[in-house]
Amino acid sequence: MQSQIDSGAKDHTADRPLVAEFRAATKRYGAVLAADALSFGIGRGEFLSFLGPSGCGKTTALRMLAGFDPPTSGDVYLDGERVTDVPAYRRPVNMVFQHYALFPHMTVAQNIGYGLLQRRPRPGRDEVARKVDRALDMVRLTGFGPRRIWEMSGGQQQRVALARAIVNEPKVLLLDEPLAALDRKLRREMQIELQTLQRQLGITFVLVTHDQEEALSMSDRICIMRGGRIVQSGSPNALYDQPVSRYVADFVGKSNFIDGTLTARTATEGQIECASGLRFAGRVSGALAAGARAALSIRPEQIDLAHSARPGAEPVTVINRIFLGEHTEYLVRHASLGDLMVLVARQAEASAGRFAPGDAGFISWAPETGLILPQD
Amino acid sequence: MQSQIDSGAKDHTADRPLVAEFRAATKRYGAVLAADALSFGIGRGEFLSFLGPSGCGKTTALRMLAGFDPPTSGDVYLDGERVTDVPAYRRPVNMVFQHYALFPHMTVAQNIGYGLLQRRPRPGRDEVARKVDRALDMVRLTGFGPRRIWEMSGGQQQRVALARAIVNEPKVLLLDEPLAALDRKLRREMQIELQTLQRQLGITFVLVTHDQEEALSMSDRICIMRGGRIVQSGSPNALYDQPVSRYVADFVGKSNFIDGTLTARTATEGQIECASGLRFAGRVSGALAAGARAALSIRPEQIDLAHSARPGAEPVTVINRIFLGEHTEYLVRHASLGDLMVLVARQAEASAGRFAPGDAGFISWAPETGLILPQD
Amino acid sequence: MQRRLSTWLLLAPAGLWFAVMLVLPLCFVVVFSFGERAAAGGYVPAFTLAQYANLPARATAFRNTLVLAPLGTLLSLVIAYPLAYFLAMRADPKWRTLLLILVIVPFWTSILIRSYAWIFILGGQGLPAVIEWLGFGQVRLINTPFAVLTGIVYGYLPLMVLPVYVSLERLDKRLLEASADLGAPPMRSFLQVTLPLSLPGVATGCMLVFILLMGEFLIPAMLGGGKVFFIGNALVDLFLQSRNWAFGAAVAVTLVVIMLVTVSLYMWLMRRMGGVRDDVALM
Amino acid sequence: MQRRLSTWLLLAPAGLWFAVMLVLPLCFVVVFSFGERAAAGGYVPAFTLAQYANLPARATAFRNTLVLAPLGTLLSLVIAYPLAYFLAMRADPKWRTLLLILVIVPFWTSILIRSYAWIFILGGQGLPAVIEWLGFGQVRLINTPFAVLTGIVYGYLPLMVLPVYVSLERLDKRLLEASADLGAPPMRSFLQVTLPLSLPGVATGCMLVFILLMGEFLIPAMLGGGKVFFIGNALVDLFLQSRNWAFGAAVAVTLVVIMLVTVSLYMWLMRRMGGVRDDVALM
Repeated sequence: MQSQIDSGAKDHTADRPLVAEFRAATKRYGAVLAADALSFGIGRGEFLSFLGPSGCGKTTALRMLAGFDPPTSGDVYLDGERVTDVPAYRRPVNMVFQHYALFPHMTVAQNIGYGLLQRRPRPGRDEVARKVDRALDMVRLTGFGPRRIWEMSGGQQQRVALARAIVNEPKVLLLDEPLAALDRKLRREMQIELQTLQRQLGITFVLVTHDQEEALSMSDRICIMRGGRIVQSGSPNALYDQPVSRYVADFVGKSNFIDGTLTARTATEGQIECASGLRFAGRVSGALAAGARAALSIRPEQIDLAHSARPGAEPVTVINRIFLGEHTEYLVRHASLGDLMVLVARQAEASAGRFAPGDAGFISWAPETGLILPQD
Repeated sequence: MQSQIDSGAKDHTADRPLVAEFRAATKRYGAVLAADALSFGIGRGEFLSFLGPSGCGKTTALRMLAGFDPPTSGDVYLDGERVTDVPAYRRPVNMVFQHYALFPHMTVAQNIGYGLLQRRPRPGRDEVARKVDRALDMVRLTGFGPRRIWEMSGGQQQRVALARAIVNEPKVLLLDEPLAALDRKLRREMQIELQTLQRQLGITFVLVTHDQEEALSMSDRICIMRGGRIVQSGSPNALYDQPVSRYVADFVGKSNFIDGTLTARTATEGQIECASGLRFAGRVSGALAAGARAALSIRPEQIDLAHSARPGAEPVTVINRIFLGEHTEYLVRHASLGDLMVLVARQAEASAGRFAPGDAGFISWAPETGLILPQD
Repeated sequence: MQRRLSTWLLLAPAGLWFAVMLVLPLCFVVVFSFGERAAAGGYVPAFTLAQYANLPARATAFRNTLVLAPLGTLLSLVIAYPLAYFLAMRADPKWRTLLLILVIVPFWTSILIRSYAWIFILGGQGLPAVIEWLGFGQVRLINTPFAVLTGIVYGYLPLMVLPVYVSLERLDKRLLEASADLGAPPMRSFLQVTLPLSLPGVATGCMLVFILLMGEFLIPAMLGGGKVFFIGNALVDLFLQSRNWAFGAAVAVTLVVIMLVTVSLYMWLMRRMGGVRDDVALM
Repeated sequence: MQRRLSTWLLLAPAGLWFAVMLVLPLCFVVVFSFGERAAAGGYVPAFTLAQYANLPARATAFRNTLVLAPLGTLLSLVIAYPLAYFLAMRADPKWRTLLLILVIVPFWTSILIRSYAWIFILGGQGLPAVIEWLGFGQVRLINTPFAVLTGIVYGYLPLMVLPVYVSLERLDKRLLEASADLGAPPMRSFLQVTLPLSLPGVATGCMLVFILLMGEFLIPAMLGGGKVFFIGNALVDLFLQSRNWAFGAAVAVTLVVIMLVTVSLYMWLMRRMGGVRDDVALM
């Protein structure tokens, strides 16, 4: 299953020297296999994300890198050195914790300076103060040093946690769902800030998240995980356009799936037949053989919803309409295909006219936008 | 400021008999004016939302309707009857609380049956059980009656709270940020469910939220609030397309704003001049006079980002690129206009080619998509 | 390695403590309870159930304790609940802390001093004198079960108020709004929501007061005179005065068993009420 | 209207309680402290400061209390902290509840029974006999400050363990991971994170034990013989035996004042440490 489909020179790990590497790293908690012989490298200066639902092993991978949980077998390398048994406090990596884990009994400046003061020989007061101030500037919290942690808002605490990690100039910065506790608007702002910061500092960022938008929007490369293994890794564009399985297509972006059997295929094209007898063409790649169970994936924005029938269009009933500003989301019901989601851009809806729940309509899509994927 | 711009027959309150009405309802908490002489009606069967930031008075309005906080002056009417001094337990309205406020010492069925058992004469056991079961069916929790509250997930608790309210067949159902505690995916599902349920039951829904997507996606009509007053009310489409002020445009959907002075105007068109001397044309409506401070609002999806210069296009530098699947969000910087957000649809980006941070580009938009609004 | 050592250094005092503090004294007492009284007082090793057979000799003390301890607990609860309710739900938050301090401070001053005031109030020259002067005839209050109950309620009220207050204060006030919203008037909201949700606090308070009352000896000694004896008084007598250690140990073992049964019952109840963590329930 | 009435019904017992329970006894004691001793014992009304002038007569009791109470508190803390730490941070969660019960249960059995074991252990036939047999010469343990301290630590340890345990158990364990992640080895993480964050629990435990020790009289009476007197013993003597009520009241008032000062200091400290709510701090 472990395959890499990358597109665009920037996304190739091979271009960068490795800053961290897993070699057959396995982690068991009792009977649970949290990481299943993970082997992959992280390039210097890369923004890498582990994406998957809870329990997929993404947090375990991060914790093995941080040094909190040593692997049951296999090894972890940092900067070419084997660190499998090196405890967390001796590793040159830092973490931004999910709920920040800021020290409540210290000021903002004391929190940020904490890591610097653990170094031996201990750096001078002035040096610490200077570095703390620079870190505060960097996260746009200039002058907030003497504040207490509980006086800071959620977004500000997030930035303190970030400053506390980057002030140590770690080889790798680990981010454990860093934006989960923020509300939508702040989250979007922090996404831009994190991306900008990463480019400025040139530090390797490793992000763990279950939120696909977060992963898509910030990463150079995403590893989709499942059951302790990496199912697919590649650039956001590559994952979105060329998922290797239904699981990946479902996790990266929204998609409609039509289940059936692959009846015929060439190198790049194939045809799927549903239980109801309907047949649809689509692109197909990989080792999927004719006769195999498969699913046709069509992104909601690829479907065209029209008032009048056209050749090849399927009749549907509109169930629900959600106005979202720049586009409108329709839920439509097909007699045999079930419920499908259709995204209509604002201009398109303005010209074609809108639908109300209960209206009849016809959906169609270009065959090359459909993707036939293995069921898994 | 209180103006109503409505579009579409369905959105007009005048079409429906009123089920609730505020008449100059004012609420003070000490020196704070939480509701400032609110006067408006709620139509029977309507899905109405109060939208605004925290402290805008939206929750106060809901609590005056529920009977928790009587207005300091003015009146509240329910179904034509004056209920200003009627305590909450005698009003035929029910509320879905922000964090559900389910009774932890009761089962799911006991929670749902609670309201029925408060009626005098007390209904029979069988009748209560039958109604509870029907409510459970309605929120798709059939068979969950004997469960304890803490055994239910967040989304399930949300539906129990909903069932507990609708089982009483209230005249008005009040929803206080009902989806705030759910994660993104569940929230979207519940939005569709709530909308569908409201259509099925025909009950009037009044929703309070600070989340514009929630309000836009579910409501027939939205009241934008600020400082205890209603700034604008209308259908989601109307608010999105014809905001009366910069405040509304900023709150409903994302928008870019260019500040300046209105230099000339006709009935529907005008021109704004920035501090830097740049001039832009745009639609203008309302009482804005030439010479007044104004802001030009352009939605991110209306801006075209191109690699080569065109007449009227402005040169910008790309600061950040966020891939979001069906579209890509660019942050671009203009020498005098500052940072602007541009939303490029997937197909458009595929044909025009993408930009990387640091690239130069040119932005332009159709003059009729720009909206000149009062600063406020 | 370093980790192992520190774990052992931490384990050592814990293990020692458990052995010395709990197991050893209990073993002593259990062993003693099977022994015999020395002629000059004290203890002679033996293995006999005679001391347990002799328990009925102290039946009055057991009866007094087993009647007055639950009764005192109940009375404390009846008086403490409205007070805790007022503090948690009605009192101005500005004054709440002060009022709470006023409830607790007396508990921190010696029980001796506090009980003494009651000897005076309930004694011949106190309340009975007032009652006689009012023409209601002669009454005796001091050295009666009534006096002991008064002292008990007075002494243990803060211990009852606190857990009830905490459970009421933690009660999510929106539940009461939800109850009103669903049509329940204030009194029914109290009975259906507030009261059931404060039961863990009530149980903890009752448990605390009851357990401590079972070992009480000072209040019966001061306010009950020689008339109202508790098991605690029997123990003082047997260990310190008559020096019948073996019989005293048998009484002590019986008391400990009664308490353990009560605690187990309480833990089981709290667990059934659900959601309450053991360590919280214990406090 | 209905609301008003119920508020008053709730206020009434609260107000009455405050008056009867707190103000009245305190007034009695304060008034008594300005009076004189009757010839046959008891109290004669007067207004004199003679009783306060006479306080130095009980200087030994004050000195013992003011030295041994803080010392006993400190010793309890030193022994309780590692135990609480072990329970909260190292003990298997499966066993934690059981271990916690084992810590608390002895506290629920009569202090009398428990102290008595120590009379035996520290008495001539106990530990000193063993020490002599081992050839370390004769030592006397019973009726010394050492014996009193032993009894104090033994009796009050659970009260110290619980608040420290609670503060350690509530400590966000991810803070320790954050500390390690930032380069602090375990010992430094303990000193820089665990210890400061457990201080509120330490303060509460110390406060609780100290306040109760100030009023203690049973342990000094049993393990200190006639040699190590506390203020509590002086009060027993003055009220119950010598019946010098006026002088007893003066001693009591002094004790209450010392306690109030300590409590105020503690409240002020907790407030400065910040974030701890008053009612929690009080418990």
